[in-house]
Amino acid sequence: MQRIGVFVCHCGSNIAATVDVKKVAEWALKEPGVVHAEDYPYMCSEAGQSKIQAAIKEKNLTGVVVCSCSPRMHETTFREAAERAGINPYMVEIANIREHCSWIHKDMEEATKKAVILMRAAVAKVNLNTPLKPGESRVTKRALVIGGGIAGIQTALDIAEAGYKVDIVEKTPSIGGRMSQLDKTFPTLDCSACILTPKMVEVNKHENVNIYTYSEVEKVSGFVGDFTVDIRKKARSVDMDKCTGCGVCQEKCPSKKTPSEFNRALNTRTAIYTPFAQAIPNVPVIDREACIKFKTGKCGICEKVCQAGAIKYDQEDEIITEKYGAIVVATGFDMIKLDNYDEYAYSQSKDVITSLELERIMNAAGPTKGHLERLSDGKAPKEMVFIQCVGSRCSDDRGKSYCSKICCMYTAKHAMLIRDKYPDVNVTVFYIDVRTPGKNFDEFYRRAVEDYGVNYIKGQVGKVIPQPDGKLLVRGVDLIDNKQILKEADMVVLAAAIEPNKDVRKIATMLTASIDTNNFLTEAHAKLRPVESPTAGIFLSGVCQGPKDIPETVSQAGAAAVKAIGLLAKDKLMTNPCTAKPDELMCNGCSQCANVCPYGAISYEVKEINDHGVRETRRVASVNSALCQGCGACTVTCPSGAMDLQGFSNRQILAEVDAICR
Amino acid sequence: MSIVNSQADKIKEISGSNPLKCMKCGKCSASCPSFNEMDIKPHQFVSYVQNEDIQSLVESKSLWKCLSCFACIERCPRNVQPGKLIDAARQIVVRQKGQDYLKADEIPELIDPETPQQLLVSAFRRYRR
Amino acid sequence: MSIEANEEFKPKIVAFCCNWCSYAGADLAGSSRLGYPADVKIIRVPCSCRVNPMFILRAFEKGADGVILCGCHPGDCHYSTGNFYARRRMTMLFSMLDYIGVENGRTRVEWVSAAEGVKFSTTMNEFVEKIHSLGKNVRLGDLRCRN
Amino acid sequence: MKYSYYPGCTLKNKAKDLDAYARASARALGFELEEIENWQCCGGVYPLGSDEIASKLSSVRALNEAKEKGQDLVTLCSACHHVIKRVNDDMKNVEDIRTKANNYMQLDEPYAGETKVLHFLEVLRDEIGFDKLKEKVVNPLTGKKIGAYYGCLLLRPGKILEFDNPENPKILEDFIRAIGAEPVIYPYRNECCGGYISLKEKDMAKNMCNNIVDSADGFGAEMLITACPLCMYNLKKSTDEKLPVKYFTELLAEALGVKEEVDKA
Amino acid sequence: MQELIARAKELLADGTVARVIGWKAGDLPYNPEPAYFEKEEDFDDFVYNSFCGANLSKLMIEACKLEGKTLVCLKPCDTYSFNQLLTEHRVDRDKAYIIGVGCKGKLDIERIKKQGIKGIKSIKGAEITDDAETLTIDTLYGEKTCAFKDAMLERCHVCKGKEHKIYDEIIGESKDTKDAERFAEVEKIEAMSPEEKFAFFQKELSKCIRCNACRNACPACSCRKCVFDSTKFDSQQKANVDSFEEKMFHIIRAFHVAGRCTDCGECSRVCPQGIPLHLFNRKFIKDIDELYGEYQAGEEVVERGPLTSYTFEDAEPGIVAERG
Repeated sequence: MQRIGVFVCHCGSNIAATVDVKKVAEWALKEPGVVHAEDYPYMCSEAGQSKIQAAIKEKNLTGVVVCSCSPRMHETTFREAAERAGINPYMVEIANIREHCSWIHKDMEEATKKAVILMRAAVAKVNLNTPLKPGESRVTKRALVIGGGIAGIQTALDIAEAGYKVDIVEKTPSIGGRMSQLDKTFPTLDCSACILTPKMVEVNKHENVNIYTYSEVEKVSGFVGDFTVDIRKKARSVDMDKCTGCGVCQEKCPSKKTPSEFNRALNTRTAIYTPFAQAIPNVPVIDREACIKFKTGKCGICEKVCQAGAIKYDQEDEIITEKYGAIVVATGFDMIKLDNYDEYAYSQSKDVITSLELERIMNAAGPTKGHLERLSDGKAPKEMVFIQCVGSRCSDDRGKSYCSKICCMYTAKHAMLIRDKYPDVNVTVFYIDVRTPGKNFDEFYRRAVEDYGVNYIKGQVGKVIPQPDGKLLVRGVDLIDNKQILKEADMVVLAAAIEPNKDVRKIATMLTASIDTNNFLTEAHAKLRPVESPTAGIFLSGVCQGPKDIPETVSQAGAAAVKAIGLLAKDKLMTNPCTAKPDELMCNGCSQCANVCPYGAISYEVKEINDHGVRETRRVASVNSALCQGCGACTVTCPSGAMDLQGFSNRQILAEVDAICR
Repeated sequence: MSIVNSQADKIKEISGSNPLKCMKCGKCSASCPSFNEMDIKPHQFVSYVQNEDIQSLVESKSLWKCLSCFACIERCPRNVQPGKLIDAARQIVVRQKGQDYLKADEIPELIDPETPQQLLVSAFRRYRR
Repeated sequence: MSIEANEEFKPKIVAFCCNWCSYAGADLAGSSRLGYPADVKIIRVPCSCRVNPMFILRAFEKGADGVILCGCHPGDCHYSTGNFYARRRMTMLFSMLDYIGVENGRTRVEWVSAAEGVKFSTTMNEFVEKIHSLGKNVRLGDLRCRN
Repeated sequence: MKYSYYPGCTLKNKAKDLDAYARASARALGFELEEIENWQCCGGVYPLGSDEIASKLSSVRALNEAKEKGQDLVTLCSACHHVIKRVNDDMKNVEDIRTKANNYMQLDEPYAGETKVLHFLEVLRDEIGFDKLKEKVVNPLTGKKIGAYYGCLLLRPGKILEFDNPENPKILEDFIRAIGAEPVIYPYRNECCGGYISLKEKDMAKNMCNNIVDSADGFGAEMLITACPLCMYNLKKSTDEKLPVKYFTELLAEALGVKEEVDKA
Repeated sequence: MQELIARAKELLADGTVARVIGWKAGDLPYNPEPAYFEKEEDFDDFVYNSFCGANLSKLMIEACKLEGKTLVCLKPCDTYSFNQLLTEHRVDRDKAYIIGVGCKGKLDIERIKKQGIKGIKSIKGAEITDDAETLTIDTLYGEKTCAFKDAMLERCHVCKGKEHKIYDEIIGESKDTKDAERFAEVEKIEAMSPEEKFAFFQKELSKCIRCNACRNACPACSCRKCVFDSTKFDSQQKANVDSFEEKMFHIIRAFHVAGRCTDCGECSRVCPQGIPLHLFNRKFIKDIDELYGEYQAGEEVVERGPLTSYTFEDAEPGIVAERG
């Protein structure tokens, strides 16, 4: 029989305001095995923990139940406290009477009753707990960063600087990401390329960093400290070692009609291309779908003009398998498609553009060489209208429910830059709210209004009406004046919502990292563990976790790196002792459990079994506890119930069921 | 208080729309073809219901200027659908005896030989009980 | 079942939640103060695939009026594939319970992610309401081999 | 192919010829419109109130008759289409309305939105196909620059009507191409003409219609077509016919070479 | 039968096999039972006739642990069970010598008795060589007749076919006796209201005396130690466990063999109370066929059964409520 202590936490008033904690402790004493019960305002505090430790020693407790917040919060705290007092940490169970009780119920009597039942279930479980000992697993001292934008670059640099090897996997032909497409950055109006390219160069030449561009993660297996990843290095059709980056092939390539991804399809590129001048690596790829040689077999001009002999039409995709201790996701974002917003005439007029397209137009390396002009007729605009929140903050099913966070600031930036460079252009911004929480952000926005005379109108636009003369009639509302406004504009810029990169779902599935309804990766704790995924060993960097601007992205990238470094710095990890364990006397050796094990942790051996004196040689299951992650799939598949899960055994769960239904 | 309350609730019930979802972006008013004819603008309709000032709404000219063209309903990013609120207010008026906006005796002078039946039928539906 | 009887009826509802998604979703419902009836009691399991049909039958035999299993969305299982097996097992079990005449509303599977506090709360509210409409579970308790 | 057909009030009275053009065209294209027996007026506008039941019953009757015949229900007028399609959606998805309406109707088998509601244009697009229509055209309207006027009721709310992209539709333009003419796209094609408001607020309607016609004119349209008799009336009446306004069935009949036989009859 | 005996003796004599598993005559003309034959004289009792319904494949689990090969007589439907046992590594193919014995349908004495035929002394027409359509039964009260078909076991009416799925040699001819829809009974129950369903099963299951005959006969229910006999699923309150088992026994049993049950029908055949236990198993088979694609356990040796595999698009458990 266990000697159990029950400790009921008030959590200040978080629990005590709704649950009669004294009564829970009182009732606990009536439960079988319970020899001690008390309540305390903050069980997780030093003093609270001491109370638990004192009781363990004084009353010779063998098991502990803490009625408190979610085990996801403080299970470890209490288990460690118990361990310090000399009992096995796995003899501690938590009854979640905060998140699952006091916070969701209003009626004190009802909540107290429920808390008592949750306490009983935990006591019933602890009565059946057995001491468990964690195993150890090794840590591969290498990190993988998925995505080579500013988030991925920063994370990789920070990990590399700490002395660990890092691989970056980037899907496109060059690292640089979205930031490389930007012209200037807020709130200081730095040139984006000027601050990004040095980082790109640095990461490229760092001895600890290895970059796979034009590559994708194909398969992930293993677990924290010991991931095995297959990376598909797509055929570049160009030998990276031989290419000198002279660019002649691109000049001579006759296939010039492919929309340029880098320039948001505002102009075209050749079939053999580097996305932009500062690309790293400065080695082109052949887009096989556009290449005449690949389509018809004729052409081969690039091969002829390449003096280095770097063109390799027969190059094939390569699969690289590598082991990693930690994985950082930095897959970034894209703008939403505007198919659902035809009232803004995006698909009907070339002069209605997105903000990212405007970035390319404003950029000296962009389709108009940095001249602000209408894409329809090349004329300089006189009136420009910016529309905010296109697809952000929507609760219909057309857009996204969240605020994209960066639009207010980049629109102020665009407005300011245009007014600065083209003082005769009038700029009007239709906004719902201007959101500027950030250092020097509101000042920046105010400068746009006060120093640059940008006309901010509070109200949305209902429709953009292309006119026969090529102008755009913008029908909006001024909510302050309570007037409908008809404004003739030459260009309209839409602040389209941002959304996580399309590939993130696939990647999250491979990593078994959870993802929210908007396809942002979920953090382990919204406030306290914002750069970790709930899946151990997976870290989050940049917009893949939620909308962010550059400074925030860089901070988070650094934070993710620190978390990864903290993991890589360990030589060994304690493994979860809640693993599956077969009862060899009962095992039939039928292999059903091995069929459902996702980790290949179950094997079979033929061995001599001594069943109460009867010796028999037969086939039985055996679990590799270093591989087993404790999901329990095998336990249910096992027809005889020979396979059980330590820490969540059949008897323990049934005891909880019985306690709840009592 | 209770009467006012029940009228606001009635409007919410008839319209099936929740004015609390409004984020006050004004896209309804920016889309409304009758905006200039209205004394209470579509986006204000939402606030009036929120604030339970139903008396102003039932006395408003706007009730009879709304075209039910569904532009605000189509474009509202928050699913508030001001057009439905306006129609609900109109229903409250026309459901009261003698409150019809269109009287039978004024019809002859409003129509011409080409007036389609559809026009009369529609106007009757919107304006009368 | 009369309305009066319904008012007194306090159903016993067991919710099995996987540790990674649904239990966290329930925590989020809690920290967001999204209420649901106290009749629901949650048992934490590592994965939906840990839930043996025996557990559910046991709950019913012990007097539960409804049992719900929540796990990660298909494809998002922390252990990659656990919920796929759980899905087949539960489909089979529910079908069998339906076959022997237990109202099929008494069992439910819902996929709730760690970010779906709202869904967790809505699901539990719906489920409790459903159990209320079905009333007390008498059938499974009575299904005996011997009279 | 046989469809149940709901002609609606205007097309059976003031605009009989437009209905006749549609039927003749249907015959030429190889399908038949079987008029619902004893159909009642749809009411012209969809009752928005969630508590409106009685005003939806005429639509339910028509829908149920089509269901009993196992036919899809075809409409020709945008207003009828709008009302019937939305009532059908209510019957399918809104339990309260479905229950109450069925209680009133006392049908042998309750109606729950089973019937598929098609606008005549949808039949042309989805069932016949504009390519096929093009092949059947004998008098292509070559060279004619036509602006399509959609109005509100065919398109909005897009989620329920599911007719076309509500902000950038193309079905009428495709239709215009199919009959050999050239579509003129202008931004006011889905702005309201004023609808029923033209009865009492003639100035408002005038203003709106002029915006539409001016916009179409500005983009070079020589003619407008509509799929709603009220839009047609408003556009004609309120703009002194700056541009000719026709119903799409008239042009269809003309292109298919059946207009004369209708006009003679 | 004589050919079978001769061949078995031959294989014993030349040392190919160390023993034979077959059927020996019982004390009544209609109750032969499974038996081991190791010496030539043992064969005096050997019998193979239409009352040899017992599925011998399960006996191979223990036989495979013995020295030398074991000859086992398997009817076509029994071979499915053997394959399933092979799938689950419960038997060793190398230690089995399978003679596929011919089968033209097996008889259910209860069905004969139900027709009012009592005091049975002998039955003609049940010998396997006969192609008799009619059984001639000599009773204390004179000679009675009964159509062979009317006396067949339920499972023979939904015969899986005359092919042996695994064998070393075949002796005797087989016949496909299927004359009913396999899922007809299940569908009939599915169509009932919940109240009717419950009443039906409550009535049937109330007859159960927990004799464990079904569990012992079932070739899929072959665990070394049954979950019902272990403490793995009990909590501290041992007293409650009995009633849990009592109430849920048949559901749990059926679930444990779901995806593995070959539908051999032994459970119903051996039930002394005549409970149609196969209706549970067959419901699972029907669901599996409908939801995850047609699957016949034991058709061949496979790695994964339907409950140890999945597809991304599998139906959600809610389908149970949706399909009504």
